[in-house]
Amino acid sequence: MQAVEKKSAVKTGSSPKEKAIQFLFKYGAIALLAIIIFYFSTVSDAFLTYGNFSDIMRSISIVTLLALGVTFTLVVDGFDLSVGSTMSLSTVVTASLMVWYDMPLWLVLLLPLLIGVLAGAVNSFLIVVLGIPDLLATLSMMYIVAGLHRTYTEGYSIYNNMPLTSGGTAPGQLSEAFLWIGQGQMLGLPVPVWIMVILVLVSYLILNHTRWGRVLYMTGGNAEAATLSGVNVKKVKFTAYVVSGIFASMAGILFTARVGSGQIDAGAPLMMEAVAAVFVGYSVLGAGKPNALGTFFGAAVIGILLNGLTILNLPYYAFDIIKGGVLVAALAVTYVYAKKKFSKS
Amino acid sequence: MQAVEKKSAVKTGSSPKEKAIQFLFKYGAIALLAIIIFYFSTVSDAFLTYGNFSDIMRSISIVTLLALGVTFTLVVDGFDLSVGSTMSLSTVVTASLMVWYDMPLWLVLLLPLLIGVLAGAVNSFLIVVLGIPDLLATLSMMYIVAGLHRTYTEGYSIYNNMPLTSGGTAPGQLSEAFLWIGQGQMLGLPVPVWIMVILVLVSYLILNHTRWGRVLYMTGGNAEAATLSGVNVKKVKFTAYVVSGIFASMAGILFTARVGSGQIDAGAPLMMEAVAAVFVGYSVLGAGKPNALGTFFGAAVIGILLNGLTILNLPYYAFDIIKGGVLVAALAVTYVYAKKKFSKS
Amino acid sequence: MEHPLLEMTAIRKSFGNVTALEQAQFSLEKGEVHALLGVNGAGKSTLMKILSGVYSQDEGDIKLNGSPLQLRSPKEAKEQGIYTVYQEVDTAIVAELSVAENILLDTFAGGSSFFISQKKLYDDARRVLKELQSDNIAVGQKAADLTLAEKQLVLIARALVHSAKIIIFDEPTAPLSLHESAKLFSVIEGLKAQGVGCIFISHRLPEVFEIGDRITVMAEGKWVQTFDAKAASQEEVVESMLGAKLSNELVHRDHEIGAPQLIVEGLSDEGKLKHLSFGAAAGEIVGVVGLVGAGKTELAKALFGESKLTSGTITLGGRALKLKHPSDAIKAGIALVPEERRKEGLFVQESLSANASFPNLRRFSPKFFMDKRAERAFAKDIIGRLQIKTDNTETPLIHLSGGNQQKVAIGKWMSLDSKLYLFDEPTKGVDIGAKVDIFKLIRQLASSGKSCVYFSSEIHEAIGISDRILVMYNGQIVKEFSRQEATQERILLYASGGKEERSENRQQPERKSHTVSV
Amino acid sequence: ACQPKGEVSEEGTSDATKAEASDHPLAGKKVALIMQINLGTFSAQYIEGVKEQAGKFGGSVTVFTSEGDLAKMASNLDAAINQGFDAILIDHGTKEALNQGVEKAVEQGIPVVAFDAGVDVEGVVSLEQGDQKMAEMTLERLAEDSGGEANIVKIWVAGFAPMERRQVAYEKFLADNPGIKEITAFGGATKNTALDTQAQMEAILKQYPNEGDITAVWAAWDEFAKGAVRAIEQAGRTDIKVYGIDMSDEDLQMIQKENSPWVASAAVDPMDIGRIQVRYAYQLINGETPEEKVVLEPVFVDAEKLPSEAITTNELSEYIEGWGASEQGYTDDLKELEGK
Ligand SMILES: Nc1ncnc2c1ncn2[C@@H]1O[C@H](COP(=O)(O)OP(=O)(O)OP(=O)(O)O)[C@@H](O)[C@H]1O
Ligand SMILES: Nc1ncnc2c1ncn2[C@@H]1O[C@H](COP(=O)(O)OP(=O)(O)OP(=O)(O)O)[C@@H](O)[C@H]1O
Ligand SMILES: [Mg+2]
Ligand SMILES: [Mg+2]
Repeated sequence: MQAVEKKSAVKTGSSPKEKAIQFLFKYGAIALLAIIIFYFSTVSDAFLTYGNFSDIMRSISIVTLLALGVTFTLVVDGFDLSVGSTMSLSTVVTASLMVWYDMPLWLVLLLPLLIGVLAGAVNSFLIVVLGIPDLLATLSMMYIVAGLHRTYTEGYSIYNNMPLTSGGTAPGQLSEAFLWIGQGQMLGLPVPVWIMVILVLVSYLILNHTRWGRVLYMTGGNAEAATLSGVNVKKVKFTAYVVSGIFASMAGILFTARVGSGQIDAGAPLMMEAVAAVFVGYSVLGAGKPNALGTFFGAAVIGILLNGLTILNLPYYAFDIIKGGVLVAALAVTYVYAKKKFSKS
Repeated sequence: MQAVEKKSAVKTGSSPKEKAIQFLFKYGAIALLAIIIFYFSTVSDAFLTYGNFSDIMRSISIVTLLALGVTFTLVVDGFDLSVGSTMSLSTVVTASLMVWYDMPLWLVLLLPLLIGVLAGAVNSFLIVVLGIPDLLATLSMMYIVAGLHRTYTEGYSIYNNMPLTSGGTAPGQLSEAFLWIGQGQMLGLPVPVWIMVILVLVSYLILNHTRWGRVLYMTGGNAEAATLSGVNVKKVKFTAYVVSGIFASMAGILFTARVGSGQIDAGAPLMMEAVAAVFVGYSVLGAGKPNALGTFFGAAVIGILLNGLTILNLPYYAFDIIKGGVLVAALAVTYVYAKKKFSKS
Repeated sequence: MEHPLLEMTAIRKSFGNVTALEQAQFSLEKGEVHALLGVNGAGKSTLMKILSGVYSQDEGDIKLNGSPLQLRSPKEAKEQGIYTVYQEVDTAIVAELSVAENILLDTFAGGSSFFISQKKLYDDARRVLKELQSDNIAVGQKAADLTLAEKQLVLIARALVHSAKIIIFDEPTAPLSLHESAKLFSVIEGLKAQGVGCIFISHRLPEVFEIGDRITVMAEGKWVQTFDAKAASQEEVVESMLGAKLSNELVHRDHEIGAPQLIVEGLSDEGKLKHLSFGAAAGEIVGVVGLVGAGKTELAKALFGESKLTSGTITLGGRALKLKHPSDAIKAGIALVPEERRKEGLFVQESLSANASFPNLRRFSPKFFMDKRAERAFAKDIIGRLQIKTDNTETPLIHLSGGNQQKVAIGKWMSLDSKLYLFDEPTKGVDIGAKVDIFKLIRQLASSGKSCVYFSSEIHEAIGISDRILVMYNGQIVKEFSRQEATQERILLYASGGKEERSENRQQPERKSHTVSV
Repeated sequence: ACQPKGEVSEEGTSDATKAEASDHPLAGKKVALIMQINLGTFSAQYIEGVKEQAGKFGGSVTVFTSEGDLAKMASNLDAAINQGFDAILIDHGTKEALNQGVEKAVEQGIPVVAFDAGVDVEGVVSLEQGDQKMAEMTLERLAEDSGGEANIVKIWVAGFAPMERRQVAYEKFLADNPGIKEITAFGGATKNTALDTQAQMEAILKQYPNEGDITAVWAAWDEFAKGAVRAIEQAGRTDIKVYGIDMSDEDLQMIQKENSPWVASAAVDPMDIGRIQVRYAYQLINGETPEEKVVLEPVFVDAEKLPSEAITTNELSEYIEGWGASEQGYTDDLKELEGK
């Protein structure tokens, strides 16, 4: 009955082909990015400028936050499809707290985060307590939360001084202080970029250099072994989903501040993009697993590509081909390598 | 390495609670449907009429075709996120063959099917040969095919005698014979309903009563055992993805015929719905696994609910809550039962 | 002279740079049972997988009735009439399908009929099960609901469906009770009579002698010797397997047994365990033996807080424990080396140092951030202390051999100062050399005053290492032996539900040395 | 559902009208509204217009959602027919998808009024925005502001009938005004149109960094205009003006902002569209035969004419002539019905 333990055929790369694969696995993604940047900068002078790069960074900040949340759930071997909806809900709630209820800034920032916590908690209830597989549980939640956010606004987007269905106009406005979060500058960089960089670094530190990160990765690697090593796997999964919810609601807050209104369904299209960013991130520096820096890198690759392709005047409808192509390339490198490494002959 | 399958303490339901769960597992979904239908018919006289039901059936025909394809991939333990895009591509190609190129009907029906075959083949290449996990491979394909279909039409939807970018108008029109597929009637039932019913039955027969069906389920249940029994698992997976692609392109053809034009992005919103239908189908008659009749049932439950809820004049934006709720309920019944049954002491 | 039914000569097979087979050979006559023996990893299963078309050999020939044969897939082997009952039951059972479908699984891939009649399916399945005298198994139920033994029977039934020329039994009796084994043997007798050639792999020597006509021994992927089962003695065969006489060098103990440490009273859980009471003292090694399925693993996990108890108390070092989760057990000073180490004990994709530090992360992250240097130092220390063969603390464990992995699974508890160590089948799938190392380790722990409970179905090993032996049968402790009293026969008798009164006289204690299983 | 100040009753059917449900022949009618897309402020305001007018007539409205899916829209139309509504309103969609259902409705004597749906069935009233006119209005202003010489960016997307009508006007205009050159064009109707447009516009601005490279942006749809305006504002480019089409209440707030690059828009008040559509439906219910093709008069919204304090589209009529005050579709009978 014992497990068939298979040793890897080759431990250290030997044949040139193996070496090439290993090189690709480690530096392929970075090399690709360098080539892309080099190419675009030869095509357009406007591309390789400080201003353009700070714009690109700003444009990926929202999707990166969302993707960081997805990273956490993937680290514990989960999957969160509901982040897009949670972000949409947080977007309209944030705006409504100011526009409809004229609340102070701290509440405006706090309440959406609580919504994120709640969404994460419900997800983990479905997954951990009821035992519904992650993908399906969060798929259902995706529908439910999307429905809730539309019901909350009755289908309206929320903007300054909007007329209310009950007559009259809404009392509040998005405050300057709030808008600064999405549109302001600080020390020469847009505020959303600061937020993103800080959150990426914090996530990186937590995941790679702290006890918690270790527990998260190990739980994802082998939940059963983690349990028998004294980890409360349920709590860990719960935490990961709550973190994911919080990131989604932060993305929502940022979206509202960036756009200056509470757009309905803002998060839905970003979900797949966030997932793509995380998976492209797998291939960064040969991590082969979800990781915060990789996620940031993945989002950046996609953002830079889109920016460059617009400059090249590529029609918008071709962007998805490129996006999918990059994703396939990243996945192929990761998994072909993994297959070689842990090959079953 | 072997799975820890432990026997249920109790084989035949003994305690009332166990019995209740078992009953729910087997008949819960059907009971629910009966209650829903009964309730709606007390609310509105228009609900329980032949006309309304044949309309409901017609309205779910497209999503059911898509869902049947998803069922096949789930049976072999795969997952196809790209069906929506493949359907979109097939939709515009079908329309363009008539509108742009004035092709005969048989080609118009054949070429999109080939596209479905191709999409399935590429999916299985990524999954089987490169070893990219199903979800990720088909996610990338979702992007790529979506991009392709927009590039193909340059972002236009395709309709009779549309103006061409090159100047002039398109020579062709969607033919009457073709439109009959989506809008005609036969023996008192709409043609799409006939198509759906036939394909559901064929899928059911193949999956449950033929050798192929066993091979598919076997591969999904335990790929290693299947290999040892002489099944070529790669070929089987390949077949399943190709079948899924074919169903997606049939859905696309049907969509074109129903709508009378080649709408861009027609399939994207249907993908999640198809997946939901399949999972609701898990809980039908205690199958606990993907199955053709269950899929049809799942699509019908969702269709009937949506139809009935509009009668109730529930706000449209709340529908997704209901959809998600039904999905959670179905999943909870399936998985809570599974957990009870294989509970780890 | 007529050709033998099967002839395999000079077979070589390597996986990457691991050579599993080298100069292996094997032959089989019609109506013969030819047993294949060898220590773990000798290459028995690999040779049989070549014969059944799962792997193809790098070199060497296979002849069936004198004509050479290339087997490229399991399907081709089946077309030649070669069927296999695989060792790893779960690789061959499709849990979601019914018993009948599992029995007739092979007919689906290659069959010619398109539609499948459920009735015929069930009838065929019932007929075969009847042949096996196992028609108590309902053919309509899902295979997932079967016990391990029943699954094994289904696999055997699967081979009987066809008119086979050769049937390979790879450790079919491992999960079977004595009674079930006896039924299997009568089936094999029947097959012999029909002229079917049977290949029989087992680690239980007595049954090999009972059923086999010839015995071939393999070691390190090579053919060593072939015996006539009627003429050979068990000692000869064992010597041939190990390349040396079986030494009893393990049976040395030098440590003192101290005060009672663990006291278990009236323990029952929701599943198998019924009212168990026992104890273990400081410095004592208590063996818990029983056949597969007796409930040893359940007991180990119950002591580790993994399962819900319905009654009973656990006291450790005078403190009553309430264990809701393994983390409670770890805090109380209990360590568990689980049976399925790759699934339950280790993170095989992670490095040795990450594995070693995991149970006590706090020690390696005093200020929340991981102190990777301390972690590596500890990993080095473990490597040295347990003589783990690896060049690097950062290699993923998947690259280590099974024995070395098992040492890591033990070593990871060294960062905690546990009072009680639970070992669940720690030698499972481990080669002889590593086994000796592991026994030494357990000894060392005991000498330093720890209590050890050693769960095993390898009875002779348990006798070798334990100070005291408890026999489990069907979730209960049915007998306690001191080391002096314990013999393999007596233990086996209790372990299979028997009582000694009736049979004591027939069991000859001096046969102990004959009944060795490796 | 969580909006504050719920004093006024939430749905269109107010208590006042219910009381008279029995005595007027036109009271208590059930109206179905079949929409292709129903998210966003434009749609929400449009729905509100429909509900308001129907409420005033003592009727009730059921909204059928299609999430952009034409097949679902066709099914919803079938469902509405089955469920015995007194009138059916259609918002967007295509002729090919809807004609069959509309014919069935007409056969059964259910009045149908379509807005921008391209339906052509006898007896059905079709409303259409003056798309070409709106394009012309904004482009003419653009030419005027720039003195006939301009480098413009077009944001436009194919695939929607109104868009294509606007494109026709655009091309004609460029041909007639050689001084106005299109330097680049982009646009995509994604699920997050405004934000994606913003990111793309940022890239365009980087490509044309100098003052005067771009004179103006012409956005064929307000979602595009929104994105462009945000990109321009955040880049601090005061030299670029934005001209848009279709203005919702939300856009008004952006136009009114100080130094907004968005200087003009042309639109029909979405609430008015809803109101007018209901009026025609009631004419049909009442057995009248109104003209079958109704072109809604667009209104030109000029930023200069707006007051300095923030207003909503409800108050826009005070400043912009013709806004929110359309009397299209009224008959004496209807006035009387409303008056009661
Ligand atoms: N697929 C594989 N990849 C790499 N190595 C393998 C593979 N299969 C077997 N081996 C190695 O080949 C050797 C022989 O293994 P095999 O399973 O044939 O032994 P066995 O005699 O059946 O042992 P046991 O008694 O434990 O069943 C072992 O060293 C094993 O690790
Ligand atoms: N129905 C089953 N199907 C497959 N495997 C099973 C089944 N029941 C038990 N097993 C496996 O058999 C082994 C023994 O089961 P169990 O834990 O009940 O008894 P045990 O006394 O611990 O036996 P062991 O000698 O293996 O330690 C375990 O590895 C378990 O995973
Ligand atoms: Mg073996
Ligand atoms: Mg065990």
